[in-house]
Amino acid sequence: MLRVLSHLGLCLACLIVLLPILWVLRTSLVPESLSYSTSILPAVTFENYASLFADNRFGTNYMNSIIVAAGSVILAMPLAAPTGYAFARFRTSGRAGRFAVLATQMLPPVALALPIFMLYRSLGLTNSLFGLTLVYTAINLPFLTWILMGFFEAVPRDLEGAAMTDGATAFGAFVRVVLPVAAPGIAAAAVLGFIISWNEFLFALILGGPRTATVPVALAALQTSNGVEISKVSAGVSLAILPLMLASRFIQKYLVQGLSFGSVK
Amino acid sequence: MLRVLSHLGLCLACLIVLLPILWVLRTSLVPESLSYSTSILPAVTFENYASLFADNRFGTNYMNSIIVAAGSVILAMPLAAPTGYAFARFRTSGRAGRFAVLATQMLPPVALALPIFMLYRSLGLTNSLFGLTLVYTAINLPFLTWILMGFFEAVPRDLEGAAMTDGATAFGAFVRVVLPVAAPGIAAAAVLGFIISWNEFLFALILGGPRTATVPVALAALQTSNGVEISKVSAGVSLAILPLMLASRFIQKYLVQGLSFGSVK
Amino acid sequence: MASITLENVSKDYGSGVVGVRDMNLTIEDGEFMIFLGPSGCGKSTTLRMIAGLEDISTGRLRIGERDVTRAAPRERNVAVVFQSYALYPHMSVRQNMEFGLKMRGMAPADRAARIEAAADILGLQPYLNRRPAALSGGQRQRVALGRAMVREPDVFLMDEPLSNLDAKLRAEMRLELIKLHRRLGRTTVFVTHDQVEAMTMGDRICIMRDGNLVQVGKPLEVYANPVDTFVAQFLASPQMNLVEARLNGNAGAIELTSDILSFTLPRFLHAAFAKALGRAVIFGLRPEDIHAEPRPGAVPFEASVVAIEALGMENIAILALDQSGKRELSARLGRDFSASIGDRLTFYADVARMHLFDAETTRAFPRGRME
Amino acid sequence: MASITLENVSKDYGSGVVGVRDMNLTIEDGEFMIFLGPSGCGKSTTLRMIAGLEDISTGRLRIGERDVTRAAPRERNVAVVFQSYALYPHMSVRQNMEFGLKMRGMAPADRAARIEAAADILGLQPYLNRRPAALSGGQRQRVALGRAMVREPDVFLMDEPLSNLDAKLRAEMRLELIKLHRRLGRTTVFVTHDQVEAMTMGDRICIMRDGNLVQVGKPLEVYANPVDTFVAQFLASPQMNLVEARLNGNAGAIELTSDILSFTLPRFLHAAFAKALGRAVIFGLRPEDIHAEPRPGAVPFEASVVAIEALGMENIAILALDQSGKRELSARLGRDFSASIGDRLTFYADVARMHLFDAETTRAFPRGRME
Repeated sequence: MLRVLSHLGLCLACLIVLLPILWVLRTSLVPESLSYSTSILPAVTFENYASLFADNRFGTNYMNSIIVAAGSVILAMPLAAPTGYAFARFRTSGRAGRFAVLATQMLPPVALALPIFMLYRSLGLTNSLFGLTLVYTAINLPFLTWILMGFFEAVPRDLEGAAMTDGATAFGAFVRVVLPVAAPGIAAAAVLGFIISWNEFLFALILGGPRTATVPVALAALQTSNGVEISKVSAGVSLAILPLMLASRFIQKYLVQGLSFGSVK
Repeated sequence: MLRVLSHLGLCLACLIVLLPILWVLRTSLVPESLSYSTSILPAVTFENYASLFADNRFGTNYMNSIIVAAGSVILAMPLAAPTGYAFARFRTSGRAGRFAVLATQMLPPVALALPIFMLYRSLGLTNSLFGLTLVYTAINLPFLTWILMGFFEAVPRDLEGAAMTDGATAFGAFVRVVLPVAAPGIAAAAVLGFIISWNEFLFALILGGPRTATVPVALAALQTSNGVEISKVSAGVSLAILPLMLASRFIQKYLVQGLSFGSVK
Repeated sequence: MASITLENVSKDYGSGVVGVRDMNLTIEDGEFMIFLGPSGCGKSTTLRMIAGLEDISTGRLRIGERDVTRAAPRERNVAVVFQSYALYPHMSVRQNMEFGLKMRGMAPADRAARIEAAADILGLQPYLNRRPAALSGGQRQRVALGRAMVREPDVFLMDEPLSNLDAKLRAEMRLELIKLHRRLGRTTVFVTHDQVEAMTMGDRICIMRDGNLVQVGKPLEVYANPVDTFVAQFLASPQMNLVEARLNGNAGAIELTSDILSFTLPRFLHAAFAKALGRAVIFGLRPEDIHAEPRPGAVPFEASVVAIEALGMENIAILALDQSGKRELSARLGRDFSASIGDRLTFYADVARMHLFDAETTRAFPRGRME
Repeated sequence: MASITLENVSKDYGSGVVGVRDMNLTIEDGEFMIFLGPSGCGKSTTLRMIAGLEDISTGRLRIGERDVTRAAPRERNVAVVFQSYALYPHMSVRQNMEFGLKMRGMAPADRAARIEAAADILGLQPYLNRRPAALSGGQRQRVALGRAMVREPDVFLMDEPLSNLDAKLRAEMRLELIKLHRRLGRTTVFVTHDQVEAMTMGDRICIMRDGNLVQVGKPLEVYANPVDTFVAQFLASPQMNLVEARLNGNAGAIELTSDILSFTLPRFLHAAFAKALGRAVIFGLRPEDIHAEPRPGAVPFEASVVAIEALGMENIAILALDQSGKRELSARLGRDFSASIGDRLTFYADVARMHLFDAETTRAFPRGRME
């Protein structure tokens, strides 16, 4: 009886947590005139989505976001993985101490905004997806390093020893044994980096132009000047969450492979 | 010989990484007229700092930042710790799967900006440090949960078993044994949360007013309208990094205690 | 008063994985009970179910008269000594021992008295203010024991507590634990996969395999009368030699025949093994029942020495019976035995001590008390 | 050709922590060398230095004629079998075995042939396409062994490879490893803390303690002539009994006196122990040299039975010599010995097999070959 009650309570709590996001989804599917109605689903239309792509060039924004978010992960990972690995293996000053090192790399982005803007203008990198990707790479690096460090620590050291006596160099052991074994962690870190870049607004606004605007910039634009276009905003937010959901499924794939370390009984 | 060369190379790399931040420090200590000079330290003055506090009310900004950053950690931690613990103990769907759950809580902040602004306005929470603290608490929660989960996973399960047979409830075992043992991890997570809140700009700008402006907002203000006051900005950035440095030392203190799990030989 | 009764206790992990299957066992008040078995046999799971650290899927568990099937660990008044020791790393040795007393609301003076007493017995006085990380493996083991002792629980549950110690310390602690049990007289459950611990420490042994209870009994009784070939082989090192054979004859003269050894059964075993007549059986003989010198009643046979494990205090010889070297027996011989590898010698099988198992079910034909 | 030579090899972890101190040892080509010692004695560190997985602080290491002190692990042509097995979890059994061959650039056909051969020997054929996670502990152990074998390295380095197996499997693998070594004839270093493995597997034992090499020799020689009380006690279970004593008399008649036992030394030991005359010594006697029945030359003494560890195949009796019960001896008695706890009986010490140590240095007075 207590069990049933507590499960009911937990379900209710889940609903409360999910309600805002469900309501956004609902609003994106309802004609604009009925946006503020209190009925759950008065009518269903895909017009908000269509208009978002037709009138607001949301397709370009979406593609831009995918390019910079994926690009920053692709650039950051080859740097973060060896760094995290080095941190995990040479345990100088302990876990928290290493975090302290990374923390100093996490400056207030707003303090970097202007210097980077000026630097980029002189280098001709403003209004460029590549330039934005580079900034996101720099932002991602300390976070990815930290996350990966945790996964690399979980890889038994003997595995490297085995690979090295089997004929691999230290780097070879890292690439051929440690990286594949830590694959689920790398996938998780990649998703985190993708989210950080996907969600970033400040640099996207400052360094971008109409051609290179990303999803957050587009969402902001929908909320300003001519009043809030709530239906389109809802459609945009729904689409913005989509890659996060897809990324989660991508991680699940690695889980299904059931890679446990399992080298000891 | 190779050893010496590689160490020289590493030192050079460190210098390159640290150069920007060292140059900011240098500029903050140089009279404004010499800011753009190329000499390393043409003169030393604390005037930039003094003027920052006198003319720009940077003291208020600083105090605001400390309140919201520390406050958000203090509010988020009691929620993140049990959540991270539950994730660590009931290993449903594996590490990456649990990350996927948290990832869905990491919506684009800009998508939340307007709803939260409207909600806050009707609740009278705009231009309030408490309101800003609440938003940062929500932003911090998924990150802190993820970080703490890793630390809780490293706590041997038998410790809880021992505490529970010794007479503690499941919650008692968590509070009296698991939490203290995971203390270094909690400190590291707290620093991360503090940094995230300390650096946040978008919500600080939207939800704040002159009275509640935080350091990032103040730094942005120094960079706009009337041209860039480079000396003051440098001083502000130097001060903005200060708490991160202090936090690192705070973590070190926990490390010195040398809390290793060491319950097996 | 603090007996432990398991009634049809099962642990089902779901999706077909069964940890413990339908276990029935009564551990008497004050008894020292050993759970023995290979890894994964369910012995630790059973101990954790008694402690309340693992849910019981079906069945009932009683400690004393109380049904504790669903009780929380803290309501059972048991103390667990973990294989990993599980000392609280952030507390001193004294605080480690004090924790359980504090949680039960004991007055500070009483707590101190109990800790002093336990520290005296275990020789922990010099270490009371140290953290576990500053102790050696053996000292940590003692702290774990002390933490359990001060609580004066109804039941001690020990999960391979000696397996992280080296051989010397392990032998010492084995004796100390036996003495401690005699002094305290508390019901104790001791999980191990070490047959020496099993034979020497317990009042009774409970042997498990694949989640099933296979045999319960006094150590020497189980040793003398294993219920099946698994117990016969598991409870000794080197293991019992097993040879496929066949029993022929009549009540007057029973003949055992196998590829390697054939002999007439001693008369006093006729009654016990008569029902195996004409069936495929497995003939079992322990390594210590093969001798290098003749003895009365022992059956001579020829074998080549394949290997000698010289332990200093004795020699274990591996003997090949046929040319292929496929059929091997091990023999536990005196320390004075010496031979070269390849020597073909005569050995003597003390068949009066033989065991007999059904070849199909691997169950023993009980031979009754060993002569 | 593939001998291993350590010259003054040390491992210094800095800040005063020394892992291995100034070690000198030559392991002959084809030899099976055991490193034995308690945990933390430096035996695994030494093995890892030979493998190249741990830097050598000072000293030189040669494998065959080649100085490999600073060589990378892959340049040493050694194979390591880890205690944790360290199988690559993302590769099948076949890929695990293939990895080392691939890294050395062997042609696919040759790789396949080697893997087939090793899998046949180790009985791994049915598992070649499985992942390590889908194997039992014993199977993983075989894969780890197979991965080392296919490489046909100059040297096998094994770091407690059997310690994760249960007693039955461990005994089986012990014999298999010995046979494998005979078949392959490769230099092998085997680290263990198990005295049975040490006594039975190796050509020689190297006993370490606190980073120092204490004694090297053939197992039975070390057993018969331990250089100090540490080796005397470490190499057997139950341990050698040690009693503080004093030697008095002259070359004609040497008398050993202690609180518990006093006797005249057998004549043939006079020469060996004469230099201990008048000094404080430690008298050592192994448990198997105390008997329950009289034998020629054995010295009778009275003792109370404190405990009996009945192992089935034998009985270990703990005997108290004085009233306090403080001075205890253990005696390894036949399986037919029976007595009640507390019985005061006469036992017989076979003093011809006694050992003698300097009380101050704990070093043995060498007694030469055991009679």
